[in-house]
Amino acid sequence: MLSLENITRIIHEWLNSHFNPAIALDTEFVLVGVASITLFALLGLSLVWMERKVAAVMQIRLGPNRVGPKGIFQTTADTLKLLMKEGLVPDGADKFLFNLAPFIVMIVAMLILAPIAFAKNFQIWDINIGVLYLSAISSLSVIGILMAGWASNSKYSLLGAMRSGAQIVSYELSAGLSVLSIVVLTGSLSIKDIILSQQNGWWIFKAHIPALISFIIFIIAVTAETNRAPFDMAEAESELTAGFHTEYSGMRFALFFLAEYINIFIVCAIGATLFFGGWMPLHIGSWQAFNHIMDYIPSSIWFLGKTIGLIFLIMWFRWTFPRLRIDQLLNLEWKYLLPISMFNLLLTSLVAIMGWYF
Amino acid sequence: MIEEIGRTTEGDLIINIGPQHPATHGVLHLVITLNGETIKKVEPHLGYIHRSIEKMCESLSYRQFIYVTSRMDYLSSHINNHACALCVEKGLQIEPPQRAQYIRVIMDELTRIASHELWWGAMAMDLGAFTPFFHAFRERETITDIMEKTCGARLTMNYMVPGGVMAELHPGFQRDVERFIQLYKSKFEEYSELVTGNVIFQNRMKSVGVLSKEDAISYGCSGPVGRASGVSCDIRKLYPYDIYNKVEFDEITETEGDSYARYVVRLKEIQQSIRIIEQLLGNIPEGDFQAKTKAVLKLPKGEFYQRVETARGELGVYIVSEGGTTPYRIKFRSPGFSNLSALEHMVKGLKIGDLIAAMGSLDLVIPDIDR
Amino acid sequence: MLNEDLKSKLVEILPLISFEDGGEWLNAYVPPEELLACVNQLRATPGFDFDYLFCLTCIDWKTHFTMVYHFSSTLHRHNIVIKARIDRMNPEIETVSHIWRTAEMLEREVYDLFGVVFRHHPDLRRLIMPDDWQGWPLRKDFEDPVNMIKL
Amino acid sequence: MFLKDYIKDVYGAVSSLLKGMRMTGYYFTHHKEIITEQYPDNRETLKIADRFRGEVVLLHDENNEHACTGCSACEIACPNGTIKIINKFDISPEGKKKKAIDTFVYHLELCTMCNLCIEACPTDAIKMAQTFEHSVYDRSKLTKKLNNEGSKLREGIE
Repeated sequence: MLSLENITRIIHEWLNSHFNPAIALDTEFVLVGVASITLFALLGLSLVWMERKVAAVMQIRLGPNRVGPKGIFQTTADTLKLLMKEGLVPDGADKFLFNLAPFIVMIVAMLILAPIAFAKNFQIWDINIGVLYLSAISSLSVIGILMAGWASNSKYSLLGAMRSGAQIVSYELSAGLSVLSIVVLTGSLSIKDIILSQQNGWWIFKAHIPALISFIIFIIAVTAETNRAPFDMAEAESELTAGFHTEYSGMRFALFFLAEYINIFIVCAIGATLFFGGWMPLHIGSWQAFNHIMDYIPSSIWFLGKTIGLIFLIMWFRWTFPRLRIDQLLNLEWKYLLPISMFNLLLTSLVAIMGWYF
Repeated sequence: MIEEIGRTTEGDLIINIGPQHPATHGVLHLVITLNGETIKKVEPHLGYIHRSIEKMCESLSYRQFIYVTSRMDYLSSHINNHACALCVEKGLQIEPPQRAQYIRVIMDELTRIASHELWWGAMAMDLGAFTPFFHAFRERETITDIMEKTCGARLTMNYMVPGGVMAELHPGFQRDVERFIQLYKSKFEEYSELVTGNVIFQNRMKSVGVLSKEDAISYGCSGPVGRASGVSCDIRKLYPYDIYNKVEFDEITETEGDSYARYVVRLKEIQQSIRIIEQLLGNIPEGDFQAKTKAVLKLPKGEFYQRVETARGELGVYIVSEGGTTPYRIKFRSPGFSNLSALEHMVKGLKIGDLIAAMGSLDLVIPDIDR
Repeated sequence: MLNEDLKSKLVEILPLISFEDGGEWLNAYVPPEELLACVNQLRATPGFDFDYLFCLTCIDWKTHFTMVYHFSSTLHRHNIVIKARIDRMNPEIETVSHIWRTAEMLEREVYDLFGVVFRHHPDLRRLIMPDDWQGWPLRKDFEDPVNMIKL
Repeated sequence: MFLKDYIKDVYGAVSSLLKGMRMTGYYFTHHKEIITEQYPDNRETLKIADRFRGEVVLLHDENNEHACTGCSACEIACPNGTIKIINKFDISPEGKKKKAIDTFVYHLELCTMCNLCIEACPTDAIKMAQTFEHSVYDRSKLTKKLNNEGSKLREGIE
């Protein structure tokens, strides 16, 4: 069967049989790099298109429909336009930091890609502290945003960046705590182990109430962490015009824009991995026939399907809710989400110790 | 701007909101002084769309000047035209036929609904929810279609003339309006589900931009802004013009005076407008739609003042006539101008997000402020 | 209160006031130096309670200016128009912005377009025209050779 | 008591949010609610209201005759100076001088579609057309001559 796992194995074996191991490894590095950059570009373009279509239908519009069938090449055309645009650097900006910031944001988004399992045995880096790595790296992106805001020499950008800093630092807590509850249930920090532990059912079903609560908290927290509406304080276009990337134009702006969508993809992939079993097909207890049919669907489709489902949920939020105010945003975190997630962690521990899950 | 920087203390952040800014819906320019995110001072700078309509009107005849007033508060252009027509009629001492009065009032109320609809969408958009904007336009579109069929234009209609209205109603007018009312009633639930009931929206609006009754009067606030603070200031009730004294409707007043109260007042006003239209629609009397007037209108020497209730508040038309064919001086008392002056008082000490919410709830139309 | 009642009561309080016939509301002229005292009375005297200033403007009569104040009472629902003739060469009048807050902006507008100086106004600057603009656009003799559109 | 209020708060908040999501979810699944008009593609089926004010036209019949006597009522009524009527004097066969229009100049770029000229016209010679695609690359193209070449006044109109 032609699956991602087989392809990688074939490439790996071919390289190792024709070259010496060092060159083979180097080639694999390059291949992985090229593959992930390609994935980035494709993901960014398709997710932007998806967002625009979802928004349009919810707003009783048609959305992009001129470039290509159903407008699928619209985002490509937009990116080409952005590439050709002049990248302005405002007067008085710190040129070095100003140019660096979009790349930092982009690199951080790329780094998080490493431990994510896209399909069965298809993972760039199976690190045994995968979850820890994820939460460590994902909090780095705020540096890029702060850099952009500070270096722009614009008050709007500065305010947006400061808001973003406050926001990401606070929501990191409850995101971490809700991830922890799954770690408590699994007993492992490795992404692979977490997925394998869901062979007989996804955690959101197996661990019922605590998992559901932590999933809701997780979704809220990552929406805030990726600066998406209703928590898009950093960009808040009706207040700060465009927040931290007010002064960016051309390709630098496009990098920020793409990074936003990559970040959404990644956090949704994490959510799918932790709560919905990653590439694990849907298995229901003793329904052997059903389980067998489910196994026929390739694992990569399972993973992508779950991730896109979660991405849709986040988009749904964006096109339904108004934005919070900055103090309400922090209130929500410190007064509601943090106490609830702490309590939930206790509950999860209790469930895990007593074995009250299926 | 240099003087302003001189007047502030160290650590203050001065930000220009506008003249190009997504939340000002036009070219309003606010210079705000911030301490962190807290607003210390708001100073409006006007004039970016000042066309000096008052001066222009001095050289236009009494028939001609009405069309310019559509460009003041373009969202309630019918009502502006109505005010001017009424003021000229007051000077000429003619009364339009009953049919014209009915048509005028129905058109006014349709305009009011369209204006409030647009405001509803824009308000939600100010707070970051985009979807309601398009949903609001769906209903508004039916009204502009009705306007287009009868008046020939969608926004700046110029349908009211001294002595009545310019043209007979479109044959399908009644059916269209009934269809609109039906559509609106079927969609009204959506408004509360999508926006009004939303917990984020309520938190953003409640106790934000509070204006007490005394302040509202002192700042000259009128319309929904005044009524949300508990000031009974509906000109349609207090100084009825045309046939407003014959129709039954409630003057909506709230007491909180915050942004949410202003929001509620406007939504309830839409329903009152529908109530007015429903009362009048079936009973439009037969007859002329225009009184016989001379080709060249000459107002007697004197001063004439007409107050009407636009979607934003009290519009005053003050004509000073020297007896000629053109006004000697004309003054438009625009509701937005006075409402804007209360903005600083409302938002002092609040956050930037609150400024946007309060500004949105004032329903500012910048050409109306600048004139 | 009806116009006649207002008139008789006003004469008692303010002897310097004179009236003009016509118009639906009572038109009263006050000397400009008496304006502040007059409007203070209108605002504070029980029975008058003119708490709502709904229109403030100026008329250029080529020989003089007339300041026009439209007052209304939200309590008693009566209206009055107060006018004050001021010198055209040296237009100056007391501000009323400390009594009615809305007057602050309205007076700035009148200053901007007519050049009437309001004494003791907290912040008398140009509101609509640019800060470095020369001339007073709504005066009858205003000519702008550069920006004039002629058809 | 505090805990009860807290839970009630959370419940009310979440349910109000879900209501909103149900509404947008409804529109996401019901594509027939979409109201977009694909404008340049639907030119054939586009319905323009018959009173729509697009531009002023001078009506000509099949004999290339119009009803404009050149009385300039529209020119006077126009608030913007949109219309300029240039008259000439025709010599009729009997040798009488007769006023007729030479050029009916219409500045579309100045027109605000206020309909006052149509109202003022005593012979109903002009009317508003329903065209609305007026954009051109050269501004001078917006200044139009409304009377056709060689057209003349219809018989019997004074």
